[in-house]
Amino acid sequence: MNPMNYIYLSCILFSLGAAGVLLRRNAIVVFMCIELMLNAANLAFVTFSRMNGALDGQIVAFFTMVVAACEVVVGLAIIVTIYRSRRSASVDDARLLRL
Amino acid sequence: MNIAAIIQNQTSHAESVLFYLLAPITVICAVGMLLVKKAVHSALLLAAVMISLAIFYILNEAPFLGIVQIIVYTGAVMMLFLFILMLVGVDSADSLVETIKAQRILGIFAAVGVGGLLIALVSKGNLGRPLVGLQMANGDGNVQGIARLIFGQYVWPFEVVSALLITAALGAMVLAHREPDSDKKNQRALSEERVRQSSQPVAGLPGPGTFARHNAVDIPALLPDGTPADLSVSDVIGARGHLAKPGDFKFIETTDEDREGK
Amino acid sequence: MNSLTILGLLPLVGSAALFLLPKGSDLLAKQVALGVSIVVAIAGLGMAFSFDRSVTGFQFVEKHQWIPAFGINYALGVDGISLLLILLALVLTPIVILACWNEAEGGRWSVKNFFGLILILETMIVGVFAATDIFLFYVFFEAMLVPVYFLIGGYGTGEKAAAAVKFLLYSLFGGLLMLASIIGLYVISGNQLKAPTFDITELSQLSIDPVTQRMLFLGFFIAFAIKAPLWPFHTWLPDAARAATPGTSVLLLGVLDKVGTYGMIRFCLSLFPEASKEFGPTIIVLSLISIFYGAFLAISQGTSSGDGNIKALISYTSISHFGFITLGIFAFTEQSHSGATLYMINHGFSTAALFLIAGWMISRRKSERISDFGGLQRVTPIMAWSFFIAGMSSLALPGLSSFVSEFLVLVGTFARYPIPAIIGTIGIIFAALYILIPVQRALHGPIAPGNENLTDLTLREKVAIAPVIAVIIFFGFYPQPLLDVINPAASATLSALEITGITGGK
Amino acid sequence: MSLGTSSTLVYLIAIPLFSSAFLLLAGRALDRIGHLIGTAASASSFIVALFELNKMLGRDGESRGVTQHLFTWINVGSFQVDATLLLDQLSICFVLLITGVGTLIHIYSISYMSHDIDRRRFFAFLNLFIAAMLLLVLGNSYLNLYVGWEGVGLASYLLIGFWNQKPTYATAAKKAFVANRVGDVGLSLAVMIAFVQFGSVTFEGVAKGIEAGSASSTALNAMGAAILLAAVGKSAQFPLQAWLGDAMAGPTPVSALIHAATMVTAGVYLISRSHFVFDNAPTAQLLVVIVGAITLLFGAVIGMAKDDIKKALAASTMSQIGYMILATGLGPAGYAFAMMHLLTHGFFKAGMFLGAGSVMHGMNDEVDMRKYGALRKVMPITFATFGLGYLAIIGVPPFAGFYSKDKIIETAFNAGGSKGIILGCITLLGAVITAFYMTRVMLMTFFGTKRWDSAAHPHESPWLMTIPMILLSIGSITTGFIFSNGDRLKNFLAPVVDQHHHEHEAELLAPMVVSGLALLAVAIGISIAIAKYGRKTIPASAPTDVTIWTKIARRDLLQDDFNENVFMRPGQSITRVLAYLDKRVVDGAVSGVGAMTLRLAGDLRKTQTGYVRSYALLILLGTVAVLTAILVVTL
Repeated sequence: MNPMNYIYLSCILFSLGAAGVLLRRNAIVVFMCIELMLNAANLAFVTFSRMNGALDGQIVAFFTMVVAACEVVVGLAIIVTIYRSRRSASVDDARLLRL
Repeated sequence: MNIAAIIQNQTSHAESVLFYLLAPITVICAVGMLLVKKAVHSALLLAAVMISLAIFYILNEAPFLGIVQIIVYTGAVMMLFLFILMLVGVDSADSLVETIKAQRILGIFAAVGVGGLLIALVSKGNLGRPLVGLQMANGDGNVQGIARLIFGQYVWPFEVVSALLITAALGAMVLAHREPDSDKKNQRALSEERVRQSSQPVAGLPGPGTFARHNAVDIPALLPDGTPADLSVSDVIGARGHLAKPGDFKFIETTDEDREGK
Repeated sequence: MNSLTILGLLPLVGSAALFLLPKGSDLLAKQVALGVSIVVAIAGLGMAFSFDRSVTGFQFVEKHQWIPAFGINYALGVDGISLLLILLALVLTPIVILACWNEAEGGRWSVKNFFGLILILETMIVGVFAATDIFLFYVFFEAMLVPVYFLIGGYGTGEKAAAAVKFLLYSLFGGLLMLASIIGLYVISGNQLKAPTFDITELSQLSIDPVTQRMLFLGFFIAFAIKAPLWPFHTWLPDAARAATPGTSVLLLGVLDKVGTYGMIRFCLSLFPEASKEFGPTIIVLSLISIFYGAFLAISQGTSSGDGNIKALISYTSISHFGFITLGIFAFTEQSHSGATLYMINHGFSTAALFLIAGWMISRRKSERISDFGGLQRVTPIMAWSFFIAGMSSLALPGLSSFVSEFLVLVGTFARYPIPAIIGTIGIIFAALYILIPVQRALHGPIAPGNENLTDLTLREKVAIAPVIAVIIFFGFYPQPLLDVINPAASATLSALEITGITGGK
Repeated sequence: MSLGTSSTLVYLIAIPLFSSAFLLLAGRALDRIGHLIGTAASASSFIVALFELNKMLGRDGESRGVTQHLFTWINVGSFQVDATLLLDQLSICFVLLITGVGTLIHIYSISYMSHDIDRRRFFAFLNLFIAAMLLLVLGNSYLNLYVGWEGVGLASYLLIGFWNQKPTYATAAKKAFVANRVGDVGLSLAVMIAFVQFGSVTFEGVAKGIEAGSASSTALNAMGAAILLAAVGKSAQFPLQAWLGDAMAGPTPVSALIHAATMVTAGVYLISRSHFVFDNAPTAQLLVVIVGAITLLFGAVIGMAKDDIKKALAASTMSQIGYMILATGLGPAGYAFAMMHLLTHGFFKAGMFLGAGSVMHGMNDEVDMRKYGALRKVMPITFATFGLGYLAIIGVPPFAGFYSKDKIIETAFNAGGSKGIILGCITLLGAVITAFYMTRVMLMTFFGTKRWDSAAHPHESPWLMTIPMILLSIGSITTGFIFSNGDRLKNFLAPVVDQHHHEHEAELLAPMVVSGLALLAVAIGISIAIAKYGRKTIPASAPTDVTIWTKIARRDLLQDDFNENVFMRPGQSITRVLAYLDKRVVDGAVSGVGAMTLRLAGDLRKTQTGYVRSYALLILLGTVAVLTAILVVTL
């Protein structure tokens, strides 16, 4: 098997995540889809690391995980805050970007 | 380890089998994540995807990351998601009817486009590249290799990221924390408030049966003028119609015969 | 002490002192501002006396590295033209401060800020005229807009915010075109010289191919034409003048707009001689249009029965005058060039006088409409006659300063382009109309209702206007001291153009 | 011709100039004695002028001119103009006329303006006028002359509008200034042509340049035409004559000094001074003659129809200057006669204006002659002086006008060919009309029956007013004889204006015949006037049942209607259209760009739905685009 298959899988997962971000309205699900995209990227990093014989890809994937964890923490806190005031976790309800 | 293994372009058969087994499951789970209505189901499907990704990491000679993936993602992050889902309401189902014009078609088009283009570009970019493998790099063990890099070359980013983690924790606390609407009331304020609300008796409600002939819970207390005080009995009793009237227990000069007649 | 830097920094220091003053010390602020500006004016005049008239090229040169990576220098220096324009600014500033003593009351910000902004503006003006590094010039050119913007928007009347924004947008638009040209020049200099540079003396040595030269020329020219302002880039001026306080208008029309015509001489002609010659006839046509257009619109302000606005009228006359200046610049003769430069100075003073007196009239009558005035000659004779003299200078009456310059422009133009000169000469008839109509309406006639109790000029106002009128009359009869300074610079510009001199006579 | 120098010329100008400035700046403090200072300044100038005349007569003919270099005025490259004064035979005539008549009018004004609260200012302006007019005639170059030229225009403006509280007077002043400015354009152009052609703007330099033949005849004709335009504006000649009638809004002494004796004759001075141009520019010279001939008749016709005594006199001035301009157009022979007529006219017309002022003074400032009548008994001195002026202007011998006008008619006839006959006839016709309308003025004012307003109490004017009138009338009796006796003035001026043409041209008619014709013309004019106005009583208001021609003449031959319809109305329309276009088109274009940007932004704003998912979609679509681009590039 060619390790490129991992990369293709990563691409598919990434675009599935992206589609989820675009199509789902529940903020928590949107968040999960973002996680999926990050994970897809991580898979690519890990695979490239193996293909190139250097651990740097794994390091980057490691950092990505840490940053993703941070992001989840803050993001979920924001969702909670918004939910508290609006009683809704739909991203379409928070339209403050529009004047 | 031999040179041939290093420059081989193929992975082992066992790995192939595992991949072909797991990859469809992963994709199906990811697709299902998009399609299911309930957020909890999405979370469970995502957890499945992450676990299979952890296996892929291990297959890709990154056991450390695979473990971390399971601990951090499936363990911690997904747990967080579930907690939040609990806060928001587990059964909050998402309507899958699209409300923004053309969003669904364009979104699918864009997602498919990105996926297709990425695959096309990546496959073009890889033509004839050999697989190096991590046998050399993982010579002292994967964890050791990663540790050498993290605490060597990448120590500065590592420190920065740790600062980021702390900041994120603080940020979450600040965001989730709710300031009380007003200062906490002290005893003085409370009692003043009570006195101002003239409809409420200052010294608590009168007990049932006070000054009445009987002290059962359904007997209202009597006010000085002899009228019953409704506040002294529970509303429930009144609502059920079990409330006794003061007249029911009129004082009657009873004689011994009467008592005995009863 | 012959340092342009110190000269330029003095007002800035003064303005910093003003901003540091405690709230409410308005009178002290005014006194400090007046004192500083007078000191600067005296220092400037002192410098002028040590200016060597026999030397062509820049004097009082200073050069320090500023951004060595891009070859940008902090380089200052003056020749005859810029020296006189700096002096014009330095002399007018104390006059404006004195004349507009109470103008800042009722503005959006405090009184001390008003005078602080005027002093900052003075610094910018010195910088813009003294800069010999083209990048430095650009910096001053744009920075100058900031105090003016706040002076109009914060202390003006009527639609001040709109006028300030319009002024800013027009100027920025021109400035950006110029920036593009400056960068273009820089790149070309990098190709042709050892190292890319912004020094105008070095840049004028470049040989640029015709097409590029045309583009770069237009970038500079449009910026300056907006500033000058030349038809059809003029429409910001009447609005700005209508909204600005009279003092601001004096600095704006009297000094700032000269940056436009100064820039045409300093940059357009010396950097792009071929393109200048090529576009010369077109610009002369635009100048002629400006002359008549400004005159007609000024007349329309004067004759319109209701809403003729005296400030707008003066600004339109300036458009006409700037037409003469650009006509002189692009006629490429010694006379027209010296005349155009002299015109800048003279126009500064005559417009200053007109605006200041118009401002006093407006502040007394509480109206800017010409039709609200009438019979001022009887009620406030000194004010009326001062306005009259300023007006006569504006219509270029011989014996007053503007005449010499206007005539030099025309005679110089005639030597090369007879027909435009004849057409331009006809403009002086309309000059008579646009001055005499407001004079008749505001100063003559029976005393109009509401004018009966106006007070004549106070001592402060007399002290402010007297030097301006003295200058107007003195240089009308004896312009030679100015011409002696201008002539070498003007002929240096022309010789750089390598035009076979048509100077008249055989 | 090397000229001597004199260090005293500057005082001629400086004295009245400083007096004027002093009077203006001193303020009300000098109200009591301002008029005396002004008169003294004018008189001092006159004394300096006499002193200069005395020195001049002490030198021989060719070197009588003197110059005084004051300072370098403008020096740019080859364009060099010095402030230099030149006093020669031509200038001295003017200097004496200006300062002499000017002083008399100053004296007259002391009394005439005694009740005006602005008398000090009036004298300041009169002094300013004297200074400017002296500068005009003393400048040695066209540009110096130009300064005086506009200076007198300014003084004229200020004095016409002296009573500018009346809006019509203010308008009259403005009209005069603007008409003069049209002329100034001509002078400007003349200076430019002179500079470009000869490299010099001094009279001497231009003359030398022409002598050296450095200019084409086209250039010379153009320069001549430009000079003529200047003269036409200043001297109220056709077609720029319209301002003079309105200029009568000024106080009468002003009309006498500026709009009769001196300023309006500046055009004649300019043409005479530029004789070297016209002598070599036949086309321009012909134009001069045509302008003179038209104006001569034009003014005369207007004069016949005017009931306002000052306007009638103004029309007469226009006509008389037409004579002078015509004479200057006749070449070397004419200059001296033009000058002679100018000088005699200065005396008699100034005298008549002062007389008119005196009448108005007595009649509560009434100017309508139909409200006069029979004034000769109550104003004997005025009648006598006015009458002498009248005799002089119509050309009755031996009064001044006879000599000077007769010479012009004679020269006109001698111009040669059909041109001579036409011009001669025109001048004779002019003489007839002059006699007619002047007799009309005399009859309506001093003879006939009283038609005064009930409030009028006519009386003779005080001696301060009568003495200048008497002196001027003496001038109108004697000057003609003095000047023409033995061609004294002609010979005096010859070195300046007649340097190269000493040959005598053939005479068409003998001088005696011309004189006879002229006298006949005068007699015809007088008899018609007597027949029409002397016999019957004159109605107190102008009859309205008159022919269309009379109506046209009363409307100044439609000159104002013409200007209004041809220049003013279209000008106003252009102004309005431009003002509209400026707002809508020029500014509109810029505002339009702004509005368009706003609108575009408004439309684009709608894409900003506020849905995070829309933004995300756009980002992703952008990614697709970038990836496609990469793919396309790498293919």
